[in-house]
Amino acid sequence: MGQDVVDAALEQMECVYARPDTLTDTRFHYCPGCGHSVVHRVIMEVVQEAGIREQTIGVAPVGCSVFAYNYMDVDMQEAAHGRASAVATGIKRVLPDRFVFSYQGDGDLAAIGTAETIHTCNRGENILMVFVNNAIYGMTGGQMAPTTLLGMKTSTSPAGRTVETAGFPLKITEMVAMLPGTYYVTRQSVHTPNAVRQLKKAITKSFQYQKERKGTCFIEVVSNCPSGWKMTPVQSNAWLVENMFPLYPPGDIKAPK
Amino acid sequence: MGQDVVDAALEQMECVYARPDTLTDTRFHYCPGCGHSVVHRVIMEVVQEAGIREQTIGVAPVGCSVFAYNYMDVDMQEAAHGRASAVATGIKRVLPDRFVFSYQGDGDLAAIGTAETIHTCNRGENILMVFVNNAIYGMTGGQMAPTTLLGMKTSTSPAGRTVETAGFPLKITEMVAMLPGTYYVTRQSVHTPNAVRQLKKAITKSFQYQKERKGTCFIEVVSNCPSGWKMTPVQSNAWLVENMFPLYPPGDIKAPK
Amino acid sequence: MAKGTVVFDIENCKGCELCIEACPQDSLELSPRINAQGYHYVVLVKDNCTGCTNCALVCPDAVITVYREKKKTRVPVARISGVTQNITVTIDEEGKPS
Amino acid sequence: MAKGTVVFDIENCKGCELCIEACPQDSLELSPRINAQGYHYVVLVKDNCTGCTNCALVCPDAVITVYREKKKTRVPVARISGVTQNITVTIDEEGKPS
Amino acid sequence: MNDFRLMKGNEALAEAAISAGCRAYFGYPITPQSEILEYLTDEGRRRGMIVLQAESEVAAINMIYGAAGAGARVMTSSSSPGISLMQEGLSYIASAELPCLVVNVNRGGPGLGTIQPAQGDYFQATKGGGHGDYHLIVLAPSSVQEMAEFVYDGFDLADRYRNPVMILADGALGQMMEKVEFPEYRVEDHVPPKPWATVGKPPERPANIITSLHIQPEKMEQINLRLQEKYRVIESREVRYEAIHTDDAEYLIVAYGLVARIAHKAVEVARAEGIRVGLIRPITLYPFPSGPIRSIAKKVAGVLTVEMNAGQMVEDVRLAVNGKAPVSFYGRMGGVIPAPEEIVRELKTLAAAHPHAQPAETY
Amino acid sequence: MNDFRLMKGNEALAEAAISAGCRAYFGYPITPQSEILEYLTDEGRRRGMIVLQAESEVAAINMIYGAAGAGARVMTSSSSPGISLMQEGLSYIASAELPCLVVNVNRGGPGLGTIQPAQGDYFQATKGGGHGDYHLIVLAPSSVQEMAEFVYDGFDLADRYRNPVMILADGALGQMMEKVEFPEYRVEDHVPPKPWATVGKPPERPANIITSLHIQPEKMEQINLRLQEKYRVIESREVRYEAIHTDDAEYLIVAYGLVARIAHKAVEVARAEGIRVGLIRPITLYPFPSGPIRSIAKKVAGVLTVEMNAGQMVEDVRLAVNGKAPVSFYGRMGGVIPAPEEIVRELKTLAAAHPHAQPAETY
Amino acid sequence: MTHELLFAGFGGQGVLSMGMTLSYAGMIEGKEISWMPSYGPEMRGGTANCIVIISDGKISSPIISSFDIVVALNQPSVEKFERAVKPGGLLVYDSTNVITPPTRADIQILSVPASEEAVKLKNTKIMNMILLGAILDRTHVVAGESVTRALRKVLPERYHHLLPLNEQALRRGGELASVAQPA
Amino acid sequence: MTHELLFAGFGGQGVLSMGMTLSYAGMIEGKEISWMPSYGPEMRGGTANCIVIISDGKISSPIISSFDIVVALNQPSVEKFERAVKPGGLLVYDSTNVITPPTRADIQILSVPASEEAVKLKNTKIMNMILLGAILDRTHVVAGESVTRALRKVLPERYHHLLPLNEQALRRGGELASVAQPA
Ligand SMILES: Cc1ncc(C[n+]2csc(CCOP(=O)(O)OP(=O)(O)O)c2C)c(N)n1
Ligand SMILES: Cc1ncc(C[n+]2csc(CCOP(=O)(O)OP(=O)(O)O)c2C)c(N)n1
Ligand code: SF4
Ligand code: SF4
Ligand code: SF4
Ligand code: SF4
Ligand code: SF4
Ligand code: SF4
Ligand SMILES: [Mg+2]
Ligand SMILES: [Mg+2]
Repeated sequence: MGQDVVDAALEQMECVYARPDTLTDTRFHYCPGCGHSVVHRVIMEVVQEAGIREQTIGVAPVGCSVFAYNYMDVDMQEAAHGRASAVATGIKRVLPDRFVFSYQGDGDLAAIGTAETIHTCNRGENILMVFVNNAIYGMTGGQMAPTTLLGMKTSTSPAGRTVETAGFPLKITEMVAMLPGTYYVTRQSVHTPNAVRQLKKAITKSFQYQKERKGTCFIEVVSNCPSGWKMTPVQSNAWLVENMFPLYPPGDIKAPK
Repeated sequence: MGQDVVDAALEQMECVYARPDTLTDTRFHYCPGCGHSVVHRVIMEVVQEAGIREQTIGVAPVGCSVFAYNYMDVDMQEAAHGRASAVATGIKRVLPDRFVFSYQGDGDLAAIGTAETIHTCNRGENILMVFVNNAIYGMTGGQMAPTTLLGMKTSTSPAGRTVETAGFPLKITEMVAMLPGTYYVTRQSVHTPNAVRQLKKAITKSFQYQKERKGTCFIEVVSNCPSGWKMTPVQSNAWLVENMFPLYPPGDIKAPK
Repeated sequence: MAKGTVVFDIENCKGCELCIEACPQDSLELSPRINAQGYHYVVLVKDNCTGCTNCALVCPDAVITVYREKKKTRVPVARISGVTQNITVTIDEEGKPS
Repeated sequence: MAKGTVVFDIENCKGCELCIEACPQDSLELSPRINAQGYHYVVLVKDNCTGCTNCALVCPDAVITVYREKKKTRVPVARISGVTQNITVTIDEEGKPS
Repeated sequence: MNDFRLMKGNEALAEAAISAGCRAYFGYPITPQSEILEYLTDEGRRRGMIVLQAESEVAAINMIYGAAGAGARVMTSSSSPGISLMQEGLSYIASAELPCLVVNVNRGGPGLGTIQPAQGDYFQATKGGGHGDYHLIVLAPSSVQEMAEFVYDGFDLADRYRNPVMILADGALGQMMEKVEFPEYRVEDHVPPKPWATVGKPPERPANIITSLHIQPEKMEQINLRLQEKYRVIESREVRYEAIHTDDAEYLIVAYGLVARIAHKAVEVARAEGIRVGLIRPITLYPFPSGPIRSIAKKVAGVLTVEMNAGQMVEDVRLAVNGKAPVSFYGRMGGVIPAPEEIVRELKTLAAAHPHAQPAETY
Repeated sequence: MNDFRLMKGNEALAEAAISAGCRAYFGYPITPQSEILEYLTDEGRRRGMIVLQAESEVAAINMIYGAAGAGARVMTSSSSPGISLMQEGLSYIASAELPCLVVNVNRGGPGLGTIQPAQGDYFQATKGGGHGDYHLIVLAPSSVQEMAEFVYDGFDLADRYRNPVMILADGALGQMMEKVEFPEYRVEDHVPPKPWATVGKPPERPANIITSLHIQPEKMEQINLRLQEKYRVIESREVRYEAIHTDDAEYLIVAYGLVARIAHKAVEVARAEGIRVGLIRPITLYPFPSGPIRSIAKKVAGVLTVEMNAGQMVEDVRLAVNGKAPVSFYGRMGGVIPAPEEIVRELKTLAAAHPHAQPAETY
Repeated sequence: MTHELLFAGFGGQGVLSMGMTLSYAGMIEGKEISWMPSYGPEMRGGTANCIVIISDGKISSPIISSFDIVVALNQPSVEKFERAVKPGGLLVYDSTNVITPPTRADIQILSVPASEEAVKLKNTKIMNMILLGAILDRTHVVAGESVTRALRKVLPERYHHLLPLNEQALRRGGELASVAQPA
Repeated sequence: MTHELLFAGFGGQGVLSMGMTLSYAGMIEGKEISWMPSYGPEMRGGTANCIVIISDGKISSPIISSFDIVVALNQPSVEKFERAVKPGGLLVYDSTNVITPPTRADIQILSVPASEEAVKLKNTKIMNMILLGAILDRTHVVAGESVTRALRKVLPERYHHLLPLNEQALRRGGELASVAQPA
């Protein structure tokens, strides 16, 4: 199909999907197939479609998504490792009518940031916490995360994670769901088009709840790390379904009626 | 009754209760009626009766019980605020056949030490964690704790704790019970003789489980703080039953069959 | 079935093949050629694209634009109210973003 | 009912009254006098003590020693095995420490 | 009675924060400064301030980062161990150039130490206890009045330079009551616009980003050069100190905070005995009044530095003096406060070793 | 091939830790030193070491406290932001006098900064980034070989003085591979008995208590005096440095770590051009080789300090020189490494301003 | 002129407010004031104290270790602080609560049955004001008038009905002091 | 004598092991060695590089910015590092992967169709050895013999059956270099 044919065809058509304006033009630095940028994009699609860009402030973590602010074209702050939810709390408390979201990996949110995560949720801060669980420390080169599966090999569990030395995979999402401060807690993924659609709905709802001051919304996204897992992106998605979902099943954990 | 009469009488009798040798002679620095020293004593009774003093290492927190090592006559370490379970982890990992227990208040264990608490339990460290919940920061003069009840007045919730500013009372014991690393999780108190007996049983079991390397044992003791609560000791115990127990009901939360 | 097509920003494609996997029509393939980043990029190889947006939804690098023959009208299903501007969340009933 | 008695280390009593509250026999009272720490201390005021240990169990300052007429034999109910010394946890069937 | 109030240092500081337009406070209790949080939860909230008791000092300093980045005047306070926990956050805040006020009511260390007054955190405050090259502006009050006054000044400096400011006090200053008078201060006149703050991106400007990450070393070096340039400006403009009896001084005492008051007493005692001694009290510990000290040092026979620590500021004094006079040190530690007589005694020892008659040479 | 191995600095350090009898490691990943944890989880565990990936640096340093207090040789490692988080713990460890080894593979700061090599944590390491008066013994390797060697020395020093020891390296030393040879080291000969450790109290001794709390200021002052006395002993006995071409030097360069190597190259270049320059490489940053620097400084026309920061060690150099010679500074920041030519250029600037002919006076 | 005082006793005996009342009185007289409480865990044991310095000039250290006047409300305070009185200084104590009296010969010692008197005045809380009255009789730290004005400041509005009682207590203290024999 | 080299390409092209093999070879010859990889998040983009210095004397900085030899395995590396070759130095690149060749006139440029040749040798992984062989033909950083001995060290035991193939690749690289025309 020549370029001229394409151009001609496009004139008859409407654009049904395009990169949202709320993403910058910067090329993502992520490894091929990495789920992080899908999550970035979906958040920005919701911000765009909801028309809340002028009211939205994001908080980036330390992790592979440390540069999230290079892509999401809204006002953002880069937090210290593990402290995104504390930073988001600081922002939201002084700007209570803005939409504030934090974005964190599993090391960030469930290891070093555990206390901040639990207490932000317990206070019911009116923010959206996005938690990308790829069961590994992507940025630092594939070390074990709190969410790493038993038996899973990482650079700090070379023989596979064992309970004896490293304990159990931490289901922090279930823990925060227990807290009365959280209003909406859900586990999503981005491994299929439908999963992406579901995630988008979850984010949309979360911003709506934030508007209504309902308390903390918490979205875990079970995601991949092809580099850390040493797989192709396609393999990683299959592996995710087979191995991550049994422990981290997608779906709402706590949802308002 | 004159002293001579007493002495004569005592000769006919056997001593059925005495201060255990595992407590030093040092006078407790606690306020009159404070539950901390009851918990100290009961731990030491078990250590004495189990004959494990030579194998026992305790970890004191920062809180009113910071001087626990002045009373419990076993080898002890004084941990930084919130880090008792990390310190205990360090000890236990290098001395796996010793009995190791940590002792913490609610500020220590459930505020600043939240991450250490969760992860120690999640790793299933073979230690006993004793958690004295008096719903207040006793040592620093009665500030709000994570476990402070809604409506409860403290020096940093002068109008009573509200959800809006401070969130909900944190039921961290229920949270750690969710973790597969914990083996035995129970909530006890020391406000009556029977409660004290129950606590003693719980501690005895916990050391037995530790011997068997079952994982983390976690005992919350719902206790009082007459000074912080601005009550007499007797009032404080009544208040505890009436106000603390509904939210923090005594009993086993997770117990082996 | 609707008639659609897709356009790729090939210089930013990383050849992860997730779009290929997601396409119900098997319309996509990796090019044997590489872009300046060293990646084999994706190309549309069949004329059966329905414009379903699946490929675009999963594309981590947001390099896919999808077109479809005009017909649908949008149904707003969610609304975040009260902010300064008009906000219309346009997710249609089947959950497809529009 | 068993006959018992209690002895107080009055200098370390803080007059918290928890033992008074706990005594099923109402045997205890605060002295009108104070000790060197400035606290009214507890005294046994009746001859009906059963040696039940209740007062001692709740005493935060571990200042109470309890005596009882000899009779019972101890029943070990728990044992922590395998440590260097003999360990016999001597909690009797009713849960009273002995 | 006039407008004076009798207040604890901690309370005076908290009251000043409210009237200086501090929008939000995030902090965690610790002796000897919990009254700040307590006063603010009560009186501060009543007057519209946002006050949050954080779950830890680590959380608190990162809340400060967020709130300062969102453009609010914000503050936290703690004491030594708690301030140690904030070091990562402070390095981030300094690097991201966020204005805020941090109060350290210093207690005796190291470790858990005591809760009594000390000055053992001087190095941490002035040299940067966190990683990398950065500076806090450090103000050292020596009375309850200054505990209040320096809050206004501190916020203004923070905003002017987009730099964290620390008030370094000690347990005694926090706990004692003295008379205090609050100045007139119109907040509107002092808080500058903050176009860099993350408040939501309108269409007409690029997104505001608060970050301390610049992964290319060359870029990070540029950031550092900019910071260093800012510090040079601060050093040239913002040095504050008090000089007492330095004109005719044959000996010089350097002391700050509470110790400066005691040293002042010692100066009076010594002068009564005929020793011509002067006192320099650094008010800004960073920027340090090196210039004034250097020029006085050239004229004196000896310099005595007194601190409630094992000898920290004395290094800055030595650097300032640079061999122009002998510098000796006297310190008490662990929460012990030196008495005026001890200082006089040290001074006499110094004077005996270095009588002024001796020709000016270097030591 | 002989017994040399080609290893990354991080790996060499980890390998040395295993053979130095390090019983346990607690740490949290961070670039550029995660290989230490990785090597130990693999090879260390295989050889019987206890290796635990902690949930954070805060947890790690407190696990170190516990394990060291229980009498084990223990170590942790991190890089700048992670080390900042350990400051409270380090102050506790120093105060409780627990021996342990802490490795900081310094990266560019402040804040999140870069992951490239830097020396911006000099102040934090040497002056005490935590609260209160304490010192770490700080060793600065400048090659992969020393990354290994200093581990043995570090553990021995820690045990000898019951004091935390820090190895302060930088990202390049951690990541680069060089030849390394491991010495013979019989652990039994080096680990002293630790009768103070909490291992369970036998009847014949009182309970062992590890604490840093001494609520009476007078008691805490005694603790501090004991610590200070220990530091004086360390200062008198443990100074280590390397002097190169200092005998006939007209100028002196002071540099440590990786920069010392580059400075060494610069010395060669400058000497080839006829400038008689020498180099002092401090190996112990605390205790600092003030004595050697002072005595050389007296004979030279100028001193140049080169660091990968904005000027930190230069303060210790100035304190040592104490006005006996002009001291200038050259630094690169944010992860940028200076080139030998830059140093030569700076040296020439210094030489032009202070030609040796000039009569010895003070600056 | 500088007066250095220490007030010590059990928590709850009104040690801190006694010092604070005096401080306010000093402030009313235009003096420089420093009031420094003991703080932190040492308060757990149930003891409390505060140092008050009232001076015409600048006050250097708020924490000092010897005093012109020590007021001891209980036995431990007598034991701990008797030696802290400057030679020639004054030690005032509540004789109701103190069994073993102080013994130094180089200081003035004033024994006041303050608790007993407070019981007579039907409010044990005002024991501290009785002692303050006694001090004012013996020394001239501030004028009695200033103290009554200070009380208005220190007492929260809702307790102002107790002002007359407090004034009565001050007077009673003065009376007791003036009749007391030197020990 | 000091040789300063840079190896750059995509991750997975064997950039780091290429440098490491050469480093081992240098060590075998008793030289001082420094091998310095790029590290951290910059690796996310999929690029990797390492600096190798082989010297008879002490090595100062392991991180340098100009090189005697640059080996570029892809287009971005050519673009980024062409300017980093010292005048008179050598730039070797894989012509299969590089569309726009380097243009500097003051350096030697050697174009080797390494990937193409690797395909011919039925193992794309050994592309890097072909390039290494080419370098050894053009320069004398180390002896070819040392590299074959080094391979034994670098390759894990289980891959030792690939040693002959690697040696073949080295030789092939040498051949290609010796026939290549100066650009
Ligand atoms: C205080 C501190 N400790 C450690 C690090 C190093 N570090 C950076 S990202 C990271 C973990 C990343 O893992 P995760 O949060 O799961 O994010 P991912 O990269 O997997 O998306 C770590 C340990 C740091 N930057 N700061
Ligand atoms: C890092 C640090 N932060 C704060 C403190 C001050 N502090 C000491 S104890 C304590 C809380 C005590 O409360 P809790 O743990 O509930 O113990 P309790 O006194 O009630 O038994 C606090 C905040 C400290 N010592 N260190
Ligand atoms: S390392 Fe893993 S998480 Fe990070 S960008 Fe690559 S694939 Fe994504
Ligand atoms: S303050 Fe509370 S917790 Fe502390 S000793 Fe007193 S009663 Fe007990
Ligand atoms: S829009 Fe649908 S049919 Fe068309 S290429 Fe993409 S996934 Fe295939
Ligand atoms: S999903 Fe996107 S990046 Fe991946 S191959 Fe397809 S177009 Fe390229
Ligand atoms: S032993 Fe029992 S009966 Fe006797 S005094 Fe105590 S509680 Fe009362
Ligand atoms: S319980 Fe103990 S301390 Fe309390 S009154 Fe009784 S004997 Fe005294
Ligand atoms: Mg992750
Ligand atoms: Mg508590």
